[in-house]
Amino acid sequence: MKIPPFKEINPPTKDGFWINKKTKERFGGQYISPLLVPNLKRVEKGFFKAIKDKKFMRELNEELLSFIGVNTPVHFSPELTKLAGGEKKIGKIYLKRTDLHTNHSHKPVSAYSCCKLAKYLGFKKILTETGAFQNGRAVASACAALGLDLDIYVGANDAKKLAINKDISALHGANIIEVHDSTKSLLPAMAAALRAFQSEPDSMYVVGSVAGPHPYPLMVRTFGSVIGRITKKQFKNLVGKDPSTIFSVCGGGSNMLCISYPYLKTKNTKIYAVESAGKGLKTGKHGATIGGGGKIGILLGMQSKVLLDGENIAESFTEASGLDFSSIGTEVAFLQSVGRIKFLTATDLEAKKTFMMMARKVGLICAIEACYVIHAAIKEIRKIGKPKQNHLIHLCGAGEPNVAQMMEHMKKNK
Amino acid sequence: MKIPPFKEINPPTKDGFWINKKTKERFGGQYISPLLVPNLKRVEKGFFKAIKDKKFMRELNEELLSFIGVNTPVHFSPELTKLAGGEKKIGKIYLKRTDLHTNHSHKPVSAYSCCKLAKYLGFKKILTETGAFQNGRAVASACAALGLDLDIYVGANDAKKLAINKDISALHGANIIEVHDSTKSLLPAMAAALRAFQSEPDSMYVVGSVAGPHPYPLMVRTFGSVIGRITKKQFKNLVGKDPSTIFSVCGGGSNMLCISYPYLKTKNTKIYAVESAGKGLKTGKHGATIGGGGKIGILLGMQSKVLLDGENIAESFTEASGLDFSSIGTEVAFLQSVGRIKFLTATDLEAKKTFMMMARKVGLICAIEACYVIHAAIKEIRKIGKPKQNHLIHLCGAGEPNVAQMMEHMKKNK
Amino acid sequence: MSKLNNLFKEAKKNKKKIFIGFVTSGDPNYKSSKEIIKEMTKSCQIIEAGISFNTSTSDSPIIMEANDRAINSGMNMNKTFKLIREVKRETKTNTCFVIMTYLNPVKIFGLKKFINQCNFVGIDGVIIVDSNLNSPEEKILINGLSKKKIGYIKIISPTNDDEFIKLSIKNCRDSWLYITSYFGLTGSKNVNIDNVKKMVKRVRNYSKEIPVAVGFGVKTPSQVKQVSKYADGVICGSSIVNKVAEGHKKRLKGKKLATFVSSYVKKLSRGIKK
Amino acid sequence: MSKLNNLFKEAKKNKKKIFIGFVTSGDPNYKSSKEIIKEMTKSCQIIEAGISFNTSTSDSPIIMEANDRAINSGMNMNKTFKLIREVKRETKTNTCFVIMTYLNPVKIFGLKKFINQCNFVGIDGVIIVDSNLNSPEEKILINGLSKKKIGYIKIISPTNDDEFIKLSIKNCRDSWLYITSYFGLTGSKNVNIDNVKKMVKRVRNYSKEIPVAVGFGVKTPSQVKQVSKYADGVICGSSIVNKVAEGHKKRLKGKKLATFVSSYVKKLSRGIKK
Ligand SMILES: Cc1ncc(COP(=O)(O)O)c(C=O)c1O
Ligand SMILES: Cc1ncc(COP(=O)(O)O)c(C=O)c1O
Repeated sequence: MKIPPFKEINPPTKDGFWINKKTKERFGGQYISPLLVPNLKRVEKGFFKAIKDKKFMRELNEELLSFIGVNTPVHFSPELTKLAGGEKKIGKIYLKRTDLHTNHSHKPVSAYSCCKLAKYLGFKKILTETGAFQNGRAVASACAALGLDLDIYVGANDAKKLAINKDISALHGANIIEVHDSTKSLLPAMAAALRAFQSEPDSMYVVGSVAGPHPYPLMVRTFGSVIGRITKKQFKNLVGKDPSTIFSVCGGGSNMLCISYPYLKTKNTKIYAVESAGKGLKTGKHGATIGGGGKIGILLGMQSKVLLDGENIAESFTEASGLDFSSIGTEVAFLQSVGRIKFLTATDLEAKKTFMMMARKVGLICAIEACYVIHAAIKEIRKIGKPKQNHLIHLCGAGEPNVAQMMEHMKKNK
Repeated sequence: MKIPPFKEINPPTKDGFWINKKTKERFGGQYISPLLVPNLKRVEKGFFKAIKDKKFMRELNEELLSFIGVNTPVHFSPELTKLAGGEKKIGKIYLKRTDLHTNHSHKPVSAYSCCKLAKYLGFKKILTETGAFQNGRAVASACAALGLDLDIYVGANDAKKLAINKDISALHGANIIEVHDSTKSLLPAMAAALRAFQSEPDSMYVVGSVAGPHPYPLMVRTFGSVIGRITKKQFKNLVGKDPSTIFSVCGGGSNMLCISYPYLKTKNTKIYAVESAGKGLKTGKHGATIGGGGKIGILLGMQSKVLLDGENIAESFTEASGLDFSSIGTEVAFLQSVGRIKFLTATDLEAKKTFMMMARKVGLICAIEACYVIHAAIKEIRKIGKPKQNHLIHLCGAGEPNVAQMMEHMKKNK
Repeated sequence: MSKLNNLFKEAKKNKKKIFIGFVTSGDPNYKSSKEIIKEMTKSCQIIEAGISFNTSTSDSPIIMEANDRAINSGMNMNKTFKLIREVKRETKTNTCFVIMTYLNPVKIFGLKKFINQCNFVGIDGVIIVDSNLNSPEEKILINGLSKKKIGYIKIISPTNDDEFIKLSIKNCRDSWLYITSYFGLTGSKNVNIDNVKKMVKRVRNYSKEIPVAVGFGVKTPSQVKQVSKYADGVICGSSIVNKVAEGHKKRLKGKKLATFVSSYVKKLSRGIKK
Repeated sequence: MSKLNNLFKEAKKNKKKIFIGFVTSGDPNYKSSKEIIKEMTKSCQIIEAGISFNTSTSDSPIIMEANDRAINSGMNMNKTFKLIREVKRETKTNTCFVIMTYLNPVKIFGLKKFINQCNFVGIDGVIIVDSNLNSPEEKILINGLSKKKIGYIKIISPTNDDEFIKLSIKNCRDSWLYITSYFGLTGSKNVNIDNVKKMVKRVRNYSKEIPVAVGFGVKTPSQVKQVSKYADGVICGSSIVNKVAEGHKKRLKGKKLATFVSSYVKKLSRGIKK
């Protein structure tokens, strides 16, 4: 299958804001030090030039198909359908197999695209941050393929957790920099990468989600929407119509937006995002920006919804490193604010149980991040409880990095 | 893409022998204890029935496409082409991305198919052996998806080496049995699985390569040839003709036969198999059945080429667990004997260097097994040294299980 | 008529049953093994000598370990022939000798050479566990051995079909039919008497003549006795090999080990006479 | 005209340069920080008080650590206003006060409330590192502050283009233009005098009037002196914060810590007078 072309259907203002006209809330922008302005401008201009450059886009699409392997299957899951109540009660549940990409998550699509853009713009080196090392690994692989240098910033605590993908990033030749600031997790790692971006004029920052200053959120979802564009066509071919619902997990929201974007104006398709409720929303130890009552704040160059602790950004908590983030992407926050996306949550324990269920009953080792959405989706689909519906769950990553963590869980629960 | 139908183009005799008419050498057969005869007959009959059963085959093909994801890309590799001397000197090098399957190797194709056959035939449980735990993991995933019980036999030494895939097999619910016999590697593990097969009448044995008693070698290559059937069509679409050469690694020979089978009668396509020369053929510490002068022997239910130590089977040696096997598949041995397949070797050190090169320059983390073939292919292609050739290398697996081993190598060689 | 045929015929005439002991040749080493086998000739009418193969696909863990001991001590086909020859010469025994092995050692040794050596040494029968009825090697062996009046023994088990049993009977005309009492590995379970009855009955449907001996899981004198009610011969294997292992662990050697093992074998063999 | 305008105008008239000291408010805690700032009023004509934000994207590690100390001691926007008010009351100093912070604390505190508090406390200028020229918040702040005659200070660096510099000059009409001597983070490198010369020249192309102060990497009295040749003001930050950290590690507190830090600040400030 060819990659269907991109169409802009939810543009931000030229300053990079998505504005809720009713509430006047703004999401996005470029909240950065003046030192970053020139570099960001170079990226912004370059991005708009590149996506209009036919040769660049043709090459990029070819490489996404062949190197990243974006043409992954959508398939009916009899097991999940049964689990949610059976076809007669709930219709059918389908999985989009983004876990089958090179590097095993959705991250490689935008990571590779952004790195290719960097090369196109003459940058020599990439700066990025990572939480679950899914983004780190994806960018490292892209940089190796494209001949770019790379510094990966990672919270010192995260660096300890996910040894495989960290090692793989190192094997790709990436330079890994541990960040010991504040919570030693994704948030300070992003801040550190942005700080580096204003110290190294020949380096381009690449973000791991649909977050950061304009044009990053726009760029990541535009490049990443390849997943959704292919899915939309596949689903139509397979089922004959668009899905009734799409469920994705939401850390920053990139995998959610990447698959859902082409459906934003598709009225009959409900879009769901699932956040990590960590140990439970009531415990305060969670990573649910919306579910946990996040407010508008300004961080990492953007205005978005964020979990606050006074005037500072609150610490998030979840066992899924990829969801350990106190904010969400700007366009995602906008879409939530205007009611286009409905938010749900699942706890760490529910996700771990779902991981085991997927391994035992479905035969798949899913990224722990994806297990939050599978759990919440089955619950919600059961609640919807209408036949002849076609539900799509985004299986956004493979679970190799979580194996050690899950073996512990299995031993404890034997 | 749909899976092109299977055509038998190299049938064995009805007793499961491939016979070299010139030398009178026979490869294959059913060298088993009478206790195994009824179970093998059930499998043999069932297999021939299943591949003629349209419903079974339609379902199987659908599941291979959607669950295993067999429609992986074939793509041009500019980097490898350059490395081999450049397009003007050697033509182009392409990679078949079998590493993008669910479970990240070629094994899941035949593993899933055989397990589905087992279910079709009413078996309740699967018995298999594993070396690199690529087969173990593949069968474990299939058994989880199909609701079958599973015992995996693994040499106690191998079990220590490849923790991730072992853990993943356990997460899928497999029962892992360590084999402490003789070399504690793949060979005694296979023997142990076959022994179990004659103790448990409700269990079906599934083999990890194109080896074992008839009909196993035939079954594995027939099911597994899905890879080659898709590749042949893809390659034609992409390049306009069949490849000049196909290079695959050869442990037992399954990945090699699975991709090469449809080309057996394609005169203009040369087929190469690459064995592990371990520490070097001259040291005697290797896993090269052909390269190391293997003779005809009888083991594990088959007559094939084998490395001998007097009347016993010699110990093989290589750092790639998936290649640590003193014999090769029966049809493979036949094809070598009649000159259809040319054999090459690469050492462990060459493979490890290639792993690093692939990670650093191509951006891919390849199964260490695949690195033997990449090394040998580049060398051979340079030797062929003709322009306008189209070379195909089978990238038969992803390298997550080898990361720990490679990190050590990287540290030592810094 | 072969010596094995004769043995069973005589026994039948006298309403007696045959006791068959299995031991791995060269376990734990050449010298001790020779002593063991020499001692065993006193209570076994037939001795099955196993020739080790390191990739055997039908042996229980007990016998796998014996294989390892034998191979590690340097045992092989040639030495087994030598050992049996020496035993026969030194004991002047009447006991029949049967070789049990896998096809690979035989094939590597050479099929013809193997047949000739069996003949030269005076081997009375051959069991090749993984030689299938359809293999070309099987045909060569059956023909070659039968010309030398050496018996070829086939194993059948409860799950084999009638077709297979009929063919096996035909191939065993110079020896006996080896019935396993259950579906599984040697020594892994206890003898299943129900199966024994059924199996003997099934065989008798096709041949009144062919001697049947039952093995797999016969471990005590009383089991020997029970089995001998239905079969012409009783085979004890794993439990004897286990005794060798036990003695070996106690660091017994040579004659001492032989006595330790053979006193156990004697007890087993008495199961028949009671 | 604002107090900052006045200060630079007077200085220019007298051919004098302005020394500006930066310190994180509440570092290492409220009490010690107050003493430090009180002491600093003796040698700084302008004090920049940093209000910590735990996700700052432009601070060097030295200032990140100061942020952590301040936040952990419970510091926030409100307490900073209180601290500066107390300092002013207790010292009756003439020193100007400038607040340096990020937009999130300001936005959460409330833009209007922030402007009012600045006015109430007598803050003379505001730097908000991540407030971009195009953001709606920036417009509200510039308008609100300018109505109260509070200066709004923008940072420009060698890589900014002329357009950006022109706009920044416009927005800084009530204060000064903050020139960074290099492209990078505060305190991460040494001052780059070549850049300083070039940057001042670029600014002067568009405005003869606007005062320029140079920061980033000025760490010694002689660097202060050098920079003061080209700029109207010199800003020392990281090296002062570093001194706070040093004293804190030595377990100095209150007045003692303040003396330790301010004696260093005094030395730096003398760079201007030499
Ligand atoms: C597999 C996977 N899914 C989801 C996420 C969450 O990020 P996002 O919501 O931006 O897709 C991550 C982040 O690392 C991830 O690795
Ligand atoms: C990735 C991979 N390649 C190759 C092999 C070798 O097996 P075969 O030659 O049968 O494909 C293995 C065996 O485990 C493997 O895991």
